[in-house]
Amino acid sequence: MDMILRIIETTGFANLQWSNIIMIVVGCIAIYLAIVKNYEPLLLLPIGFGVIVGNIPYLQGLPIGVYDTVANGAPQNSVFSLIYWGVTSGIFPPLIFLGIGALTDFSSLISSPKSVLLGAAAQVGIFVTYLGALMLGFTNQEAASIGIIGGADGPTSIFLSSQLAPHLLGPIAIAAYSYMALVPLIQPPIMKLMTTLKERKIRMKPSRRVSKREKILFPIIVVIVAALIAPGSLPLIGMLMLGNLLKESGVTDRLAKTAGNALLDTCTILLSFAVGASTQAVRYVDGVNVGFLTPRSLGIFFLGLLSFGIATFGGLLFAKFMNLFLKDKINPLIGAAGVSAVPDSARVVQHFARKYDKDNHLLFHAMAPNVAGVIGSAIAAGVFIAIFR
Amino acid sequence: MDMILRIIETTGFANLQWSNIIMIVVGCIAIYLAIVKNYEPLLLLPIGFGVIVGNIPYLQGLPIGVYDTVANGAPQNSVFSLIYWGVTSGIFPPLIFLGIGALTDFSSLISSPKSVLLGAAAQVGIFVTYLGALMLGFTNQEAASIGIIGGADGPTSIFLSSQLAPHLLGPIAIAAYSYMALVPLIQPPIMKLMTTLKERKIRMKPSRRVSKREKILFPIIVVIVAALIAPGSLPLIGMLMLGNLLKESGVTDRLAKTAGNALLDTCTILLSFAVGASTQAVRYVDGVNVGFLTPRSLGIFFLGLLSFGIATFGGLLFAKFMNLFLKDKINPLIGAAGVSAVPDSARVVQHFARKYDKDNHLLFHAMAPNVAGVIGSAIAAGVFIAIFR
Amino acid sequence: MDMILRIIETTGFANLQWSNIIMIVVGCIAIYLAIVKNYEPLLLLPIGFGVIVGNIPYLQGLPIGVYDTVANGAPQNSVFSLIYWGVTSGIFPPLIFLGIGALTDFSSLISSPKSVLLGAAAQVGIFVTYLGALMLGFTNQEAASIGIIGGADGPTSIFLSSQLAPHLLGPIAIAAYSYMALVPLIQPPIMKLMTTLKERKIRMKPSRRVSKREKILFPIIVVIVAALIAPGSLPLIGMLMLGNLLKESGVTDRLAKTAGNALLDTCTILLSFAVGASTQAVRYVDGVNVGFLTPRSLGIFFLGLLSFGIATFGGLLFAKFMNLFLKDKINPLIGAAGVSAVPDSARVVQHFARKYDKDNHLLFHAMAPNVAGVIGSAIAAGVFIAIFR
Amino acid sequence: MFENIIQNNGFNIALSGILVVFSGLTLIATTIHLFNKVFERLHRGATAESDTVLPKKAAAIPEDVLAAITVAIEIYRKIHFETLQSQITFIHGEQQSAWKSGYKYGQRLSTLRKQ
Amino acid sequence: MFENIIQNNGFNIALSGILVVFSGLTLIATTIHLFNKVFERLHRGATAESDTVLPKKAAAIPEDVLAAITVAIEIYRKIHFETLQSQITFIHGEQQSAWKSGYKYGQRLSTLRKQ
Amino acid sequence: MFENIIQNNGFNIALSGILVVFSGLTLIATTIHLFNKVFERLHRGATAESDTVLPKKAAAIPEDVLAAITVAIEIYRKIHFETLQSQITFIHGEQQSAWKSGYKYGQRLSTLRKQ
Ligand code: NA
Ligand code: NA
Ligand code: NA
Repeated sequence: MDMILRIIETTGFANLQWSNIIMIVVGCIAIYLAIVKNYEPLLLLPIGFGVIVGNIPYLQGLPIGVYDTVANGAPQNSVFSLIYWGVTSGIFPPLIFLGIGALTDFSSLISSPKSVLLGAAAQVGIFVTYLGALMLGFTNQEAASIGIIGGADGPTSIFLSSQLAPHLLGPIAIAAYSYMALVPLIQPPIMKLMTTLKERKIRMKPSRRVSKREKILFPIIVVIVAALIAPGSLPLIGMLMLGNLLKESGVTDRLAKTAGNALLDTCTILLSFAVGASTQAVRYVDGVNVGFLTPRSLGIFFLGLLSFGIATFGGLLFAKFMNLFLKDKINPLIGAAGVSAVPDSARVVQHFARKYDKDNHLLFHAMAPNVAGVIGSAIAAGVFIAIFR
Repeated sequence: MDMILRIIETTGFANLQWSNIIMIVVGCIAIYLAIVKNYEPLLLLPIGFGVIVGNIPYLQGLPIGVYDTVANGAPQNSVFSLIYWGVTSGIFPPLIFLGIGALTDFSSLISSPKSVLLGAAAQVGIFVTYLGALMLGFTNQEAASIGIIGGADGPTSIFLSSQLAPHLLGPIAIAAYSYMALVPLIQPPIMKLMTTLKERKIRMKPSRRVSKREKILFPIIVVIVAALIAPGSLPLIGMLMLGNLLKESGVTDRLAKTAGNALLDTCTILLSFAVGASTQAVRYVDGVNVGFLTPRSLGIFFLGLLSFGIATFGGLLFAKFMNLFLKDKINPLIGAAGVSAVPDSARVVQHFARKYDKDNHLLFHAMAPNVAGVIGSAIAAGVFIAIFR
Repeated sequence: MDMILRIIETTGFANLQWSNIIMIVVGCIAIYLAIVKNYEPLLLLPIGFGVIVGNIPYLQGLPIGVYDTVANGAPQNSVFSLIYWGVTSGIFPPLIFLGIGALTDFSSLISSPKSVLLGAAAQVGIFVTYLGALMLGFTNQEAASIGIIGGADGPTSIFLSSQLAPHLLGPIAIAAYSYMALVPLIQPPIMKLMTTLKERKIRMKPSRRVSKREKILFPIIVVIVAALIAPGSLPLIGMLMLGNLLKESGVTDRLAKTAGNALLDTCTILLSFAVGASTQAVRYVDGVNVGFLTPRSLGIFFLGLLSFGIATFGGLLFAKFMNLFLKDKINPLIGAAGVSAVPDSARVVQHFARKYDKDNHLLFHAMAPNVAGVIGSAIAAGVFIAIFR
Repeated sequence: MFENIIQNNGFNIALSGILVVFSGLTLIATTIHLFNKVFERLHRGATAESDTVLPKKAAAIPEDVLAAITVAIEIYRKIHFETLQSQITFIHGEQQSAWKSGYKYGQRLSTLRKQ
Repeated sequence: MFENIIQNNGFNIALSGILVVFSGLTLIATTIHLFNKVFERLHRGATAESDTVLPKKAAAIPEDVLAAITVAIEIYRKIHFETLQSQITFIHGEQQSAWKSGYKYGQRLSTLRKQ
Repeated sequence: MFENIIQNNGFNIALSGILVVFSGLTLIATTIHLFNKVFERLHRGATAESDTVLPKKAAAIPEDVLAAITVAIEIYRKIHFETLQSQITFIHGEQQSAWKSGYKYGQRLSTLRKQ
């Protein structure tokens, strides 16, 4: 009888709290959005499942959760903590960038280099939010990690947090991926607000064809320039461009294939799951609750949304500004794609423009600021790393 | 001349012992069974090869074997010890479960939930053997790790041993995998003994079709319930169900594909090889022989076989017991599939039943207790972890 | 203004040195050779890119480069240092051998066992160069690691250096891979010098067919014999033969497929990139420049070329020597393939022979000493490990 | 003989272990059963419509054409996606795996049969 | 309200950060642009020849045969290589991805059109 | 000049190293050779039967039909399994790789030829 009581004590039922139940419901909602609404399912589904797993309570002392490491006093590093190490050490994001590089075609950017500026303008959101986070009392390191959410790039956000503010990694990662998934809901209202009907109907002429040589030179040029300007961006940009070179060289197809499939998928599953599992609702360290369900997380979510909005806003505004000087006007909508969130925000632009002129295909044009946005936010992350480390 | 002698001293010939030769022959037999008899070749082949590699003697001090780590006094962590770390840290088994989940169809279980009880009944073998091991003088932790062999699940056995009795990992893993490979030899006699001719001929009516929604809800329900009941099972059940959700969701096919192929295969090769290589015939720690060729291993093999037998017995008996209450009788043979050993024991049931009625196809029905057995032994492992850590 | 200056200080421009620019140009040349000349692109391309990344300067203190580990005083292990750990720990080379084994067909060797001696003769280059390196003042460990370059086997060279002379890993790896890529330039002149016109035209009769059983027994025999003779070769030979057994057994196709694709490619990308990134032009440790652009590296490159030349020379000479005793003369050109560099040097032989008799196909015959050379240099590495550890 | 067991509280542990395993799996079975019931009830209305629509559509396609389409789709799938190498294969009246073209085909046929 | 910003030198950092991002990306754009210009100039002579050779070769093959060949090559590619599952798909007048057979085919056609 | 060599016992080490490599590889060669001999002797009886059976079976199938079957099998294999991307390709009278359909086909033909 005594034994049965002891076993019941070890079950999760005995330790279940309301906050855990709330988080489990949140996890289920993420899975629902992934499957039914098809919002970034490759990320939201494992994250949602991770949230459920991470919020099942267990007796203190069992090495199960992502925070149960020998360093934290557990008798053994738990399996989930070993997976989570791939996140906190910062190694998963660059490997994911390697795979993304092996899948991305930068032709659009090469054929219209001026679109790069739109990718730069959207990063204004990062720095404005950094200021906002400082105002709310976050430290420099924390503020930078929160601001980067506006870069709309999950791996970049996670990488920066892992380097500057590992204790905020959970909410920042969740916020970044959530807003990326919600791009089709967040961006259109801002696009409507910022553009006139006439602007939305601007057609752009087809880009020139890009030669194989340019595609091969591109990753080499980008890595040298970006890393000289912001060496802190080297892990991300270096891997992104290595992957792209493997793809474009034409002589390393099998490496590009593995980088863009098995390696990318493995890192995606493990990173997303571990990030999800790191969102324990309540977690005490030295008597202080540093869990996920705290006002701090709410602040981060609010600032993240702000960051996203300002980034979209900045891209649109700068596109209109560029049109003052350009002979061949660009459609300002493609400025919204500067946030990155590849390729979702480019698709949103395409979809939005076709509502007003169904033969106006902006997808290819929007891809240029879109991929420039990836490079831009990696550089922004590099700047923060250089200053705050 | 002196140098030549010194080099000859370093060769394996100079250090070869009879016990090593015996183990090398054992390894060759495992490879033979894998290739010629096709007994679980994906596991037995790399294990057998590992046994050969692990029993080639070398001069003390060279960092080569799986036990040559800095912690054990070697000048450097050997390559094989790094691979073996994936076993002792417990990370390979959950990753293998992730892949198995991405390949397993739980339809049969969803369509006849009552079969779950057969998967539970077969786990009685685990606990009876735990008692038997205690009787033979093993400690609680050791007895639990030995008992789990009856769970007929390699990764679960390895995971539990790595958490509770790492020093017995080698023989327990070998015993678990050997008996899984020998399921077609071990189970039929017990099935013959326990069933009447009439029972063997019972036909079961086709199961109902399972909807996609049920398949998606299943992994979420299982992980929540199983983990609340036995939080220690979370690493195994969590990963198994994540893999299954990736498969069934329909929106993450590429992740399921990688989890079920590249990741599963990589972990399988490395785990099986390392487990094999950990079976050094003779190995002294503080003057005590803790090698594989000791009476202790014989005891483990004996208890493992017992555990397997009782598990099969328990499943069959409980099926007959259930028939006392059921209107639509089940074929008691499917109870034997409750041990897990997916899908071999289900195949054995199918094959055995067709000997008596060649149109009686039980495979689909036997899969239900079969996969329930996987969940059941993971829960049993979770219980042991909760009590004995 | 002050802030801008501080940021400019952190950029690479402020820290760029001539030596870095030279190395970046070297990296670009490697990429050029890989893409345009198709010299071992799977290795040279990621190495070249790594050289570029490794030579972009950054402010001291940022954890970016492969040498920035906590052990070296960095605040955090950099991502690149974590990847480089796979090289220095010696784990990537055996995993690469696992994949190579799963792709290699040893039929040619099995059907003409005497060719094995040519694979042995070519290893003379290793030991002669070892003596040469001693003469130039290198230590025993360093000399052995340099000599192994003549084994013409990247993973073996890296593995041996990681065990004996980790501080020379960069130049040794680069030299080994460079000369392997340059096999089509290095070997033909020596082949011309050492053979008569009549010898080059010798045709060899087709080899006998090899049974499946022999192919399955081969890896088991090789691992036992090689490891007994030189236990230090176990990590390399063991993995090579495990991969081959997975391929030839016919029952583990899916494991062989993963070992030879996803796993091999992943390790190849990460190893090549990390080796490239380890070639920082200038690097001070305790006030001493241990960078890549030092006379020491020149010495290693010179000795490596010597080693390669003697190895080719040795193989050719021994083939001529064997012809003194053989009834069915072998074409001495296949001796040059004994250096390994699979399958490039076998192809060079084929190509060279066809210049003199365009119907003389030596490729299959040259594969025998070629794969024997791999085993031979792994044994040589094993000998060095046994003596010098 | 039973000393070590008693000393280690073995019988209690074994019994409670069996209990937890049984109750865990029973709970899973019950939850699944309940969900099944709930969805069945929810769906009864929805399927009523489709019952009248789908069969006609399916009936309009001759069975041999259906078979040809199925084969074409299967080859297309095999070429364009890699198939998951399924470790578990079910031999069952109507295949259920979404990875086999038999899935959709079977469903339509079964609708026909049930008429 | 702005205390924490001023104390942390926030405005300076934000401004210089934006500056670095803009100058970095501008530098990349400029470098690419320059390279493009250089190669265009270098190639003007080289392409002059091919302009006279390639079209004839292409013109000699009827468009429907070309289409058939393209399909054959595409199926060959799909079977013999695994396709990279591209996350990014471009809908564009003439496809540019080297992973699609439209590439070579499109190039030839475009040469025809430009005549 | 040779000081460092002598001091480090270099000549001895080099010589014994060469010796070990040669003896190791020779031992491998010898073992393989012996195994070959043993199996040849064991198989002489077994192959005698199949020599009389297999050729007839093969002869019954016209060569062009054989070729067609081979191609069909090859395409089937390519579609249903991924091929191992072989780094090493042999150009040899009769291909030996089990991954090529030429294997079985070649074997049958060779039996024919040897008659
Ligand atoms: Na961005
Ligand atoms: Na079980
Ligand atoms: Na060699």
